[in-house]
Amino acid sequence: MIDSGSVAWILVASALVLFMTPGLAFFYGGLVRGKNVISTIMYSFISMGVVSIIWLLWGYSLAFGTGPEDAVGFNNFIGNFDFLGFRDVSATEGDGIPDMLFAVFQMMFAIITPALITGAFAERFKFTTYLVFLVAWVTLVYAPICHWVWASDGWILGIGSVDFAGGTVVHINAAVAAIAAAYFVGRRRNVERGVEPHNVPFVILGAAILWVGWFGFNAGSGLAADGVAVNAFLVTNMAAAVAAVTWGLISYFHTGHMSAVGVASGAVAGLVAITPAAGNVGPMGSLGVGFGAGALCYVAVHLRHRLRIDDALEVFAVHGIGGIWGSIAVAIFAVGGVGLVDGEANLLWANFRAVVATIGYSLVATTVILLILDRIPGLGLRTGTWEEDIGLDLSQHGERAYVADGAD
Amino acid sequence: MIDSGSVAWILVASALVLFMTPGLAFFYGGLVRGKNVISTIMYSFISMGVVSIIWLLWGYSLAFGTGPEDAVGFNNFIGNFDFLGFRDVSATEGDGIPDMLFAVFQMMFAIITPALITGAFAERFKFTTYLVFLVAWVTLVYAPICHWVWASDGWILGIGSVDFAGGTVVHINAAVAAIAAAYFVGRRRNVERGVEPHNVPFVILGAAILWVGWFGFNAGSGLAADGVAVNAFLVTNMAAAVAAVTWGLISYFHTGHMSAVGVASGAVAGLVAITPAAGNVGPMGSLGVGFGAGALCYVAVHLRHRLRIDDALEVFAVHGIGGIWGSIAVAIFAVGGVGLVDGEANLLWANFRAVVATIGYSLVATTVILLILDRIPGLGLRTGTWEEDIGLDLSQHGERAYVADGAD
Amino acid sequence: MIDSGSVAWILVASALVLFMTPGLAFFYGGLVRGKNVISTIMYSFISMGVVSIIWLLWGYSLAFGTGPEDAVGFNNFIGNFDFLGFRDVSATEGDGIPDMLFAVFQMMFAIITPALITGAFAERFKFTTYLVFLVAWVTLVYAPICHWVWASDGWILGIGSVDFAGGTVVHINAAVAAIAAAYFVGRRRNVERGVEPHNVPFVILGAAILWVGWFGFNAGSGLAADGVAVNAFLVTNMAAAVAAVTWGLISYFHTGHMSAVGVASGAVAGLVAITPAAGNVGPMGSLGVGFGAGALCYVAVHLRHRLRIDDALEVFAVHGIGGIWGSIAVAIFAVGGVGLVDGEANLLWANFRAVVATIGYSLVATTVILLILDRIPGLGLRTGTWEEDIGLDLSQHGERAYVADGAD
Amino acid sequence: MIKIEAVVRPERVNPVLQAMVDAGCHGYTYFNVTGRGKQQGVEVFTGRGGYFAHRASMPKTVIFTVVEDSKKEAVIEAVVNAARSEGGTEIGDGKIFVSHVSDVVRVRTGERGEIAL
Amino acid sequence: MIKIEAVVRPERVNPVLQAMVDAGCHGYTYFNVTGRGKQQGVEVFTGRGGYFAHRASMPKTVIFTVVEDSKKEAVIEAVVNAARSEGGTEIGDGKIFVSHVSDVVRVRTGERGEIAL
Amino acid sequence: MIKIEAVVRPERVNPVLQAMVDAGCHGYTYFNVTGRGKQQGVEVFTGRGGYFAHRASMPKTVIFTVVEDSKKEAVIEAVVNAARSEGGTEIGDGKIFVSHVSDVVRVRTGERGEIAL
Ligand SMILES: Nc1ncnc2c1ncn2[C@@H]1O[C@H](COP(=O)(O)OP(=O)(O)O)[C@@H](O)[C@H]1O
Ligand SMILES: Nc1ncnc2c1ncn2[C@@H]1O[C@H](COP(=O)(O)OP(=O)(O)O)[C@@H](O)[C@H]1O
Ligand SMILES: Nc1ncnc2c1ncn2[C@@H]1O[C@H](COP(=O)(O)OP(=O)(O)O)[C@@H](O)[C@H]1O
Repeated sequence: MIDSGSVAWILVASALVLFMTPGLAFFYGGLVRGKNVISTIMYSFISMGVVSIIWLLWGYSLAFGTGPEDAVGFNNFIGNFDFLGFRDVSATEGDGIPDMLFAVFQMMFAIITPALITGAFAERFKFTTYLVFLVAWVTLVYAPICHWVWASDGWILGIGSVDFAGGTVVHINAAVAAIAAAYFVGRRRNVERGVEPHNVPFVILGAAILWVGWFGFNAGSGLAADGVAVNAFLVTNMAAAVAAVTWGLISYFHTGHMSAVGVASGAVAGLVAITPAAGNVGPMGSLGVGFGAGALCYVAVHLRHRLRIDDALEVFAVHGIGGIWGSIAVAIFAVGGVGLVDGEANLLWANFRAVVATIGYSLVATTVILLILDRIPGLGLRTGTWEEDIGLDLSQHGERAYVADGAD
Repeated sequence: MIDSGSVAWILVASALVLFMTPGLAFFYGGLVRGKNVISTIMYSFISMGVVSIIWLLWGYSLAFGTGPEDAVGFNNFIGNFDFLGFRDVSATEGDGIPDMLFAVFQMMFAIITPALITGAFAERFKFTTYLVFLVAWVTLVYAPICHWVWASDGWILGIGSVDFAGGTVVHINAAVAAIAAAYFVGRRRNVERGVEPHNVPFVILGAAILWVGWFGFNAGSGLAADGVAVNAFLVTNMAAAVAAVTWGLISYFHTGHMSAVGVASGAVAGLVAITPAAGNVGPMGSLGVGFGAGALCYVAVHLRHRLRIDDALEVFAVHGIGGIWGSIAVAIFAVGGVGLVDGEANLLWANFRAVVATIGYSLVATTVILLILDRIPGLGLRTGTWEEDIGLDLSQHGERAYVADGAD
Repeated sequence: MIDSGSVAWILVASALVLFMTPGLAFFYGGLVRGKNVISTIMYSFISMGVVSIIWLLWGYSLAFGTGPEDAVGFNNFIGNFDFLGFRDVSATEGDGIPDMLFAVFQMMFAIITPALITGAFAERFKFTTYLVFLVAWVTLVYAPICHWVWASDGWILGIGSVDFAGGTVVHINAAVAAIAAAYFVGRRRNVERGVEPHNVPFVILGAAILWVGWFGFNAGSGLAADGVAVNAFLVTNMAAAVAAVTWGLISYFHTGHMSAVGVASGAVAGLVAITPAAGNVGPMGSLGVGFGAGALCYVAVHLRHRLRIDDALEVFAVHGIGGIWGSIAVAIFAVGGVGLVDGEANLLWANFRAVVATIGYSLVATTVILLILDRIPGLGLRTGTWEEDIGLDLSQHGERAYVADGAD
Repeated sequence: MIKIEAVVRPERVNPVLQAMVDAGCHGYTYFNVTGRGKQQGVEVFTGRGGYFAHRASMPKTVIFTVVEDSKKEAVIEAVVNAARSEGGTEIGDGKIFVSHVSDVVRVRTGERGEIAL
Repeated sequence: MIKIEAVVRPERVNPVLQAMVDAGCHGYTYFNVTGRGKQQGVEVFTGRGGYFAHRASMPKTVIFTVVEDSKKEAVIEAVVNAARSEGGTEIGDGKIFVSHVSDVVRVRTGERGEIAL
Repeated sequence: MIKIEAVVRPERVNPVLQAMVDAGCHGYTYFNVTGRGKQQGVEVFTGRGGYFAHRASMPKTVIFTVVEDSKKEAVIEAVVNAARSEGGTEIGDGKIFVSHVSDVVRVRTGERGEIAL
């Protein structure tokens, strides 16, 4: 039975999650140098185009097509072709909301996940190659992991792991792919003195859109306008708030200043961490989730600087560490007698396996994709030296972000 | 009977559609030169003020006031005065949603339509004259066409034409008015070398807000939180996605670069084209609608450069061609056995007549309004040479968009 | 009984109200000089972190914890500790919406109110001191006044005053605190020639987000997706529209130009004024509310320039005068036979007392807080001369808002 | 060699650059500035759209080019003609400053003097 | 004629411009730059709010005015007085460079030399 | 004293500044400009993503430093080496202009001449 209130809420939640992708575009775009802002924004924006199409045509079916149980358990790993082109996905029938609305809501998750990766290789990844990467990655990495965790016959769901809104599927997955991509594309040129964000207001604008959009992401993931949504909404807000303040205060005591970019990063870290947990922790638990996220991700950003890997916008430190912490944290703080606080460790073990599986598969599959793309003539991962120096906006997109009067 | 889920959704949809107008302001504002960005933004923003008032006082009544059938069929062409000042428009009674909520939702359409026109005459149209134009155009052009197409006794509705969310009323109508206005106000000074957008991130921000807002525009037009809304939401997203990618790829193969502004324009073209069709095409049909929009509007932008008419931001090429294509496309791809794909041509013929009528009336009526305004002492369409050279921000609004420190 | 449609709407309304705070950040951020934009944005953004935590832990309980009536009527002035940490605040039970959703919705109001204050002391208030101020002010000023006006046993509610969505609690309260803070922190340096907004598009972006967010603020305050929400939505839009046009036209006739910042300020003034009235006036009444707001606040801004108090972004002139006018206007235009237009003066007298009480308490309590903070070693209200001259972005946050390429 | 520095209206930049190239300049550099000559200035709003204040300075663009001494008059004439706004009676059209440059180096090749122009 | 080029703190621009006009300058041009003298610089965050890095260069504003030789000392004195920050002991107050200008042209009229200033 | 004005690629600014300091410059000032030398320029989109137009001018950065005459060659050499892009065959690497400065004043102290550098 369809409930119009739930339909209303999930329609809005879908719009909010879609809006997160341009939000991310501005968050990332503000962090890079001015000559690469269009490029960085486009990595995210074009995902709204490309991944929508993939998802409609085959992505949703691969992720959520569940056939009759087969002998070898193949269905535990990947969906079937029943829903190609949203065939037989009803716009009017479903459980609380129409099936098509679920498919649309999930589309928005598939859009933002690869966009998250782009922060790692920003300012140097070739745009045409990225378009191919998008298609390959969503098909070969995102859809399978999504199936494992969220499809009714997915094996990770089967072991009792809890990932309410995408700690493994979205964040850990993207973060692992990010670190791999940053490694294979190599370090940026001319960043020895560090890169100051070229437009901090854009970073804050992006963070604000992400924060608001995340209400759709998490509070929509219960697929109904009910108490679960209300609780998820609250804990999402609290984790963001606590992590933002935590990062800010650590930064203040560490450096003497509370950076706006840091506070925004803290908020995002908190939002990442609460994602797998939003349906299962209460208000006080969310404070713990947020505090851990703010502190751990701050430390992770600092440790990452010791690596040779130029994860330009710290995707792994924020989404990877934040996602892993969230997956553990839900097993600690979960209400209903399944959390470590109640002496139960099964969930922790299940989530641990889920995290390891996600990291392992994403790392291997993404690496294979990248190595192949690097070798395809005419593609290749990296723009040329001149292209990078002059900026990807001009060299990849034929545009300058900001043009002053008189100076055309 | 009022359904609270539908009320919730249409409240949100109304907010989303209103948000499209500042979205458009940023989309257009980023495309002009930095000395005209406030002016361009204000053309849209002030519409939120002026048209809200007109719509409340008399616009809604002219558009949707339906009296008893009169002898000469006058009611087929224009509404009556029953709803002046929203008199007798109930906040609590209605069919699914209260009548007042319908009136509010429609108000947001009336606000954005004239704002769309402004892209054509940006960077030179006199602001005070524009205020008068707004009042005249909404009253004399928008309200009648709106009545024809959407009022229960409108003649275009009567001939069986389908315009789900405003292909004729909003887009074709605005685009025709745009080309007329661009013609009468004349070409801009100092644009021989082409105008590079002064702030591409603003263009993308605007496009993102438009994309999200369009979910309210289209998925709200069924006035309920139901399967029609879900389908409209999906096809809206798909058309935008396909058209964005189509425009981007054509541009890439044509020029060697995939411009961000182009991709954003493609998305908008797709959104325009799906507008009349969102309630009547399925997921696969929406791919066709989007593909046609991306390709046709790209070509149209290029052909427009051959004209002497300086439609500065290509309103006609995107909203005119996109709207016409959408009105045809719905007749091609419509589900339920009424589309050309099912061998039915009646809808095509009805929509063809609707398009021609809209173009004809809008062209004539807008031209008359412009010619009169041009002759009224103290008004006139165009700012002076010095005003245009120094920029409309300073000369019309007494403001500079960006002020650097030390430099006041 | 929970209604899913209302839950859907109030979830969205909560998200919209939260989004107003970054909207305000951009509105204020655009108005200051470029060297203080991060600082100004952060005053608002950090409130999303700090006040969320306070509200969860004790703020909500102080504001809405209602115990059994005590002998001395203490409960009329402040809540009890029943809801500390949202203990016993149900996510599933409530009247139309779950209690927890009400608590979340109210959280968003508590976040934006202190952020409104910051416009008065922008460009010079010390950030660390501000963090302490946030905690103290929300606890000692906001929570009590919120209790008086909105808790079921609050004394202002008891005298029959009407404040639908926060004219006294939010706007007058913040405005009075603002003028006190501006007075005690002292005038800015180097502003003799007036300060031109450094980024007018940001101001408009902020105003647009505020306008849209205000639909959640006002139309959500009825806590249901019903006719009250629909009416509140409409009158909110109309007051903003009329006030924007009114301010614009007065400015045009007064100075010869219609400033974009002025129009945006007018819209905000209208939104402020309709806030206490949105549930009680009809469409035509809202025109009166908006007109008064536009005219009175315009005059107030001009008179404020004669004061020695450097209320940098005119918080008192807009939110104070607008809020007072709104509280009076609801008593004039209220429908249902309780307004002055129907010859009833009781509401006017009740609202007058509410306004006076709010002004008095806010002024005294804020002053005490400020004087104490100014004397605490290591805190103090004002940044040093060098910090202020170089800009608060660099000196308080270690960041520059805009960094050009080549120039790191 | 001499440096010719022209302060012109932003909207005249393109014609001036074109005229410079036509007059034989080897290169040019330009940037946006704010300035005041005999020009009146404008009124702008300050604060929250409330107050109107006078600003004598106006946005301008500085274009400089370094040329051989022999081209001085030709370049000056080209700039003057191209920079003048229609009608030519309005103040604010700009000013040209000429000064001496003692040496030029082309970075790419290390060439010095007029050959490096 | 001489060109007086002052690099000053952005927040001192208005007083310096006023002082220049009072000292008899006919016009001025200014633009924002970044620079470093003896000044210490600042610490800024880089990346995602994580790392703190030193930047020796600070935002400054260059103001230049071309005047008759006779006004040189008066203008320099005016600038020095107006550009100094309170207390006058802090480094970073700026520097003034003086150089020779061989010719000036007023675009509007084509006038040359001191009369064109 | 002389003024050394280098127009360089924006991405070479940091190495050039470092090289200048190493070569004994007392300070420097830089700002972003647009310019054209022998360089080809780029194609950019105009309008609504439709048309491709040629722009000969490219973003550059001007760095200027005033030094004692004796340091002229050292500074030029330092700039040339640091400003050259990898390979050194590409046009657009920039240009250096040298001119005479007659006086320098330190605002803070009022010192004049070389001591004020
Ligand atoms: N003496 C001067 N020194 C420096 N810049 C000047 C001087 N005179 C004019 N300028 C610059 O030239 C610009 C144009 O001056 P303008 O008002 O056209 O002078 P006029 O009207 O006397 O020709 C000014 O905005 C300023 O930037
Ligand atoms: N030798 C120089 N060459 C070019 N610019 C200089 C030089 N010395 C100083 N400047 C400019 O002047 C500004 C102010 O210098 P400052 O630090 O105040 O010098 P000091 O403290 O020695 O007076 C610097 O930021 C720089 O832009
Ligand atoms: N004669 C000149 N006058 C002024 N600026 C010049 C001149 N020649 C070159 N420039 C500046 O130097 C920059 C780099 O020039 P570039 O193209 O590298 O010259 P080349 O290739 O001949 O060395 C140009 O973009 C321009 O800003």
